[in-house]
Amino acid sequence: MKNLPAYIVLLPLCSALLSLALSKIHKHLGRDVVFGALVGSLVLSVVQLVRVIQNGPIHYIFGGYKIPYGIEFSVDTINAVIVIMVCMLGVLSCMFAFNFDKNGDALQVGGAYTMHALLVLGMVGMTMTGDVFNLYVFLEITSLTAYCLIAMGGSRGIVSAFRYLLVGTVAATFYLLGVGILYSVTGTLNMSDMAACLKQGNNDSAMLMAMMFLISAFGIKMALFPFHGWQPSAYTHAHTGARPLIAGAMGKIPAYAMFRYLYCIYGKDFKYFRYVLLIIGVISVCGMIYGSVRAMAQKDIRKVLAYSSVAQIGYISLGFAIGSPLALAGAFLHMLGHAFMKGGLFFAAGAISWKYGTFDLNDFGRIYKRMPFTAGLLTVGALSMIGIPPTVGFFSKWYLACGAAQTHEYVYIFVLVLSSLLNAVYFFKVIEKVFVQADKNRKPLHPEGKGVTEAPITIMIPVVTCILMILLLGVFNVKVIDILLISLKGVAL
Amino acid sequence: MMTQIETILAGKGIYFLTLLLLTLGLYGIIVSRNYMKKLICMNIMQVAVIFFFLCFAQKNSGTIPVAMKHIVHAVEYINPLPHGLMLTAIVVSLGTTGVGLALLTRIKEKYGSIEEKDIIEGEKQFR
Amino acid sequence: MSMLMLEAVLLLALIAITLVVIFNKDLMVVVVTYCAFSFITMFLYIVMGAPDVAFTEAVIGVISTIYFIMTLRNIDRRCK
Amino acid sequence: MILTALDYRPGIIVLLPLIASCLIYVLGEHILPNYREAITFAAAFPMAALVYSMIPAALAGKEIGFTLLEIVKGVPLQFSVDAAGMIFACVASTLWIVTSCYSIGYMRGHGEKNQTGYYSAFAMCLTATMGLCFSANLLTFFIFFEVLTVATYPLVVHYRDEEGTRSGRKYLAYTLISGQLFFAGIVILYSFTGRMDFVPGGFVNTGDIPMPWMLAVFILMIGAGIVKAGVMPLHSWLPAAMVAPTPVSALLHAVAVVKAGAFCTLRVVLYVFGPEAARFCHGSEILAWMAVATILISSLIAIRKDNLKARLAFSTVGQLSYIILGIAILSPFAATGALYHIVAHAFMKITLFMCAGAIFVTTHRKNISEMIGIGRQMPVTMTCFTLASLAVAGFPFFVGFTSKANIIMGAISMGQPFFVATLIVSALLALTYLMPVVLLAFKRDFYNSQFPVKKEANLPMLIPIMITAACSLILGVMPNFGLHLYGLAAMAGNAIFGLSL
Amino acid sequence: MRKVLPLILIVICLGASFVTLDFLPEIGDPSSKPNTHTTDYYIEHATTETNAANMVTAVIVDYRAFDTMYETTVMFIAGVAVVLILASHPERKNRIRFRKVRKKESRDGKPVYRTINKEVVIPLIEPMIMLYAIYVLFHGEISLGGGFQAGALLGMTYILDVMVIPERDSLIRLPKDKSTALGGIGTFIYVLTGILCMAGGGVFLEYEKLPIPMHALEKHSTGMLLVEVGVAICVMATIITILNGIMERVHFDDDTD
Repeated sequence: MKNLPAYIVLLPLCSALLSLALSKIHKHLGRDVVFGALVGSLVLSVVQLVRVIQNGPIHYIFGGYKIPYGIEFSVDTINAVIVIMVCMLGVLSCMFAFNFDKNGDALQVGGAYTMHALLVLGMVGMTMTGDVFNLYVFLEITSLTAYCLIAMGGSRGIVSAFRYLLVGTVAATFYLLGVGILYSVTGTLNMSDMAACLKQGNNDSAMLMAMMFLISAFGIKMALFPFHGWQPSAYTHAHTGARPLIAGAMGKIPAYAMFRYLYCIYGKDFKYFRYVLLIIGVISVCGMIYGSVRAMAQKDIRKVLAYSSVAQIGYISLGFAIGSPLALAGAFLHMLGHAFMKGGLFFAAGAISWKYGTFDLNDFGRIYKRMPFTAGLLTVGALSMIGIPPTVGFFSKWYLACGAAQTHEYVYIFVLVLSSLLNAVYFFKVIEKVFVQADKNRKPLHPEGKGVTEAPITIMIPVVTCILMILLLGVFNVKVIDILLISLKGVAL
Repeated sequence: MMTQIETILAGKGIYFLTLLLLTLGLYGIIVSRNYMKKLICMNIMQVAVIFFFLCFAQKNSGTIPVAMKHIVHAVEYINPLPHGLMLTAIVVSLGTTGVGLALLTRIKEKYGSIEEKDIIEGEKQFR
Repeated sequence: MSMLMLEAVLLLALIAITLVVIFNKDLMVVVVTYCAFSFITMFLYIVMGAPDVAFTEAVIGVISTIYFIMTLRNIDRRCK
Repeated sequence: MILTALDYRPGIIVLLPLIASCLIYVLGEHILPNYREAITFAAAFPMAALVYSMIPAALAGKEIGFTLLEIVKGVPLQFSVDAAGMIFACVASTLWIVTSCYSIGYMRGHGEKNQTGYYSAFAMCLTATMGLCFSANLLTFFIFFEVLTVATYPLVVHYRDEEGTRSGRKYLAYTLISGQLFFAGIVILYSFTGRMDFVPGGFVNTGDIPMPWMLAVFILMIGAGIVKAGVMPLHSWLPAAMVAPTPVSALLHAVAVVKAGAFCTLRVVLYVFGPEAARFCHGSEILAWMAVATILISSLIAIRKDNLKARLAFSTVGQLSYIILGIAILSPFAATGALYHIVAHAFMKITLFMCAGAIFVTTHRKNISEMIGIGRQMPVTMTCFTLASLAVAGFPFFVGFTSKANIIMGAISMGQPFFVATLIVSALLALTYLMPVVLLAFKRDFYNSQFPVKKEANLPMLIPIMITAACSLILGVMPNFGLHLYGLAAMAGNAIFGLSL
Repeated sequence: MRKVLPLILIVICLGASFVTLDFLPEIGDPSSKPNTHTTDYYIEHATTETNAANMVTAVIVDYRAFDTMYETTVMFIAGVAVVLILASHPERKNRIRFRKVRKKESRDGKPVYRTINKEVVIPLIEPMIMLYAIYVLFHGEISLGGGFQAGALLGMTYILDVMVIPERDSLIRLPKDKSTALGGIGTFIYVLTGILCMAGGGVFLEYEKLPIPMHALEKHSTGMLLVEVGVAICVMATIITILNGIMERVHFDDDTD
């Protein structure tokens, strides 16, 4: 079991590599292998979390060299949890995608699942890696697969994908530049070694400059407010089967990487740390307001959710900007929670579109009569977005607010309140559409009977699981926070 | 005169020129309205970063990092690590370019043009 | 002329090419100039003592130029 | 709160309606449509029995309850039973049975749609209300408070029409904003004091929070309560929510929502801040004057309303401010009165609303001017209406009298003659807006023209009306009848101010 | 406006960075941090630990082999992505017309492609390129080059072939479904090497634990060679895939003139 972290990335990789070859044998063989591998990864990641909690952080060095020379996977409780989140969303959205690959040849089907597995792999790798350049490679894997999955979404998708490609490459370049600056003053690529080297020397200006590049790089990748331009259209027009994964998990991983840089590599000894945090705080506050305001004006549920992601990412980076242990824990709780909320909402929207082929909010009128379960689950997801207890959205907000109160930054509390009120405006608009407003003439895509007709089971399982996770994370949030705090204790302010 | 220039170059000059190249690439991405050009400017930007890495890997009077029997000291070889990293970066840039070009081909087929203005115009037709 | 001067001159040449790329209206010219760009880049890598990278760039330069030209056959050469 | 005995009953009480709600939603529309009422009753009766079974313990002053889990770091999700919560729980659980019974008659009689959602949301509201009653700390309280906010929304938009949508939005705007501010207040309070649990007499010391912050936190936390209780500048969602079906109005205005607001104010002022801190930061004065203004203004508005339900709604606004005033006076008597007024107002107002609903179902008339002589057709209903009206006006030997007398005594003991005058004037005003209804109903001239036949509403509606009307009479004569509600109120009032019985 | 505003911003940024550029190490300084901290280890131990004279190769396929594995995966992704993007919504009219074999003759009866003599290119240059590619592949550890360059050169052969004589089948004949699968298999060889190391009881990509009866240094060489073969196959397949993908859509106007 000493190779546990390696297996987690190798399983999806191998399945992805062989998926195309296997698809030549049977159209769905590659897909099944990918699904199995993702499930395997999920199981292994849970095992990994248990081991990390029991035995402390795992440092796995590829090639068996000493620590600054080889590439290291360093797994602590935080990224073990995030890996579980990513794998889980990966499995669910893979299952969800089963319904959207009906008309494609073996190459397309196999290729799409290849991309799917590799996207999961990229995110998992980005989370676990302890090497700054390795992070870049995983970042590129994530980006390239995302370009492809977005481009598969149709006519608008290709343009969105191209724009994302340009912006994403700029981000990757900036990241590389930041890494270059850090490497030029430390001479190492290993994160822990780099942290040690940075503490010794007097490199504050270099670090500041690198940090600016890193913030813009990760900001672009996670769609933080001034860098979010690519995001709404990309989330909106991505391939339906992959949209929950892209929207749910993809923005969170760069956020985690940013946390890594801010707190694990730079640390509070950095001279300009306060200023950097202030900058992040200001942009996240702007993002929280801006995203919500833009989301209110949208008529397409995908756009609503995409803009709300801009706001919700702001919550996460706000937690980083506050920096007290509770706020950081809250940010991570929100990261987990939001992944499931957004995933669940996109799954639910996907269920509706599977039946009626529409994402327009005006076509959602009283859809609860036909799909009461989907509607109910959608409502729970939306309530969690607003932050109504006992869903996870409330508790992450609670920790963020508590953290802000601990450091006496009361402005942040009121921004949180304001943002969740703005969230309420457009999510209750959605709920109102689903439950209250009159029917529009929808036409079902598939033949259906009278009365309640839900989407097929492979769509419903992801929806139900995500919403269940929201509630479970909400009710048992203290367990999660305790697990997170094990690793946060050392690094937080 | 020459030595002065060289000191400036060694200290800041080359870095500055590299950064200039990088920012010109960025400027090109922002300013060009043709997606093909944006793609090429993106490539230029990536090249600039590769220069940046190779800049500080140089050593005065160092030789290329292939071990030879009569040279034994580490000082005499140029730093191989950035080279390795940049190989990866180049490969990635090729991959990105390929995907970008494929997207461009599709965009041209769908929208009939790769000018930003036409594409924004065309986007309104599709939902 | 020392190595650093050579690097500076080559970099300046690259910057000039970049300006051509940005401001030229003919995409074919842009692509061919970009080919020249990667050629000079290759030299620069050799000057910087990175023959491996130079080798790769030489190969990649050709391949990506071919890709660009192939794509160009599908789209308009002129750009506004 | 230190618990003296472990007891899972509060948890079961909260769980019962929750399960009922889920069951109704899942089975409701298509699988077992006619089992909605059965499920409701199956939950309501055991729940009421469980609540009643805890009265002896509460009377004995035992603090029973249990901690479910740690809901956020450092704060448990804790349920406990104390006198104040017990009162509210008794009222709510009793009236759930009554209202459910009435709902059957109303919904059947009126041929309503969307009954699944209605019963489901109704049960959910009860879950939240019971949670509010038994919460042992602020966070638990807040969680159920927000659940209540959301669970009421489907009831407000029940008819799914334009007007319902609009009032639904209004309702959400008011309650969500105030709820979020409540949240901010809780966070800031917690960061200053590090405590959350309800203590009779409050845990905030005057030096805990610097002064301007203290008032700010007080106002933030009070906001949620007074919005739900409909105190005057923030009341306008309440009349708007009148579009809902009558049992909902009864629930909103008599049982769950508005009372939850009043109860929230009570908890915040007397169990979190405590009399001293509240007086110290001048929050209680602001609250008291707002309540006074509301009592007078709402009564004046009520006189002008022709729609019976609207008139009752404004009456509610005024009556609830009695409770707020009783809390804000900060004396043991007033607190007892305020708590007992929760009971009193619940029984009186639910009777009135149910009468209005019965009239509507039977005759399809909403306006008072159309009801002249209706006493002929529906003598029982109108008799009950008369009884309840008298109770609202505070006639002796009615339930309203006991509570108001206590509040007045509190005001006198604190040397606040203006409050006394207000209460007396408002009693007269209540007579002014309710008596015309009664008088017109029994007006002889129109006996034969408009309502020739004697035709009461159906039995499931009539029986609850009679029960609640009887209750408001009996509890007026014997305040401690049955459930010892007055005793509980007095206990709570004394505990808050540190007096022994 | 659109052109000037970014320019101003960029000039400001450049100015600011010019002022603050002091923190970067001086170029060519052998004692600067990046040239000493970890590098010395690589330079001094590359030959003895990994049996590779070319330190760059030692770094990329031994010390940082994990990176290179994903670099190869990136290539594979690019290939699959191109195929998926260009084939995801097939439209008849935009589908390629595979070039018909037609005699290319201009009006006066002379062939069009006179500048490139295919009799020279096909039998002479292409085998040489391929031979060179194989040389580069197998000598990656002692001299310049490696799997990637070899793969690219092999891909170049195909490109050359296609470019020179479009109507003729290439030496390497790979339709896109096969080439993408081949790319996957190439990367899988890489992964398999690592897995073999794990099977031998080591960590992932620890060549010393390869389960083959050899000397430790030889194991390193073998491992690196396997890995490079995988890289070469993947890169070749990907380059061919991308080219095919783009070429499929091309209308050769001058074919039909």
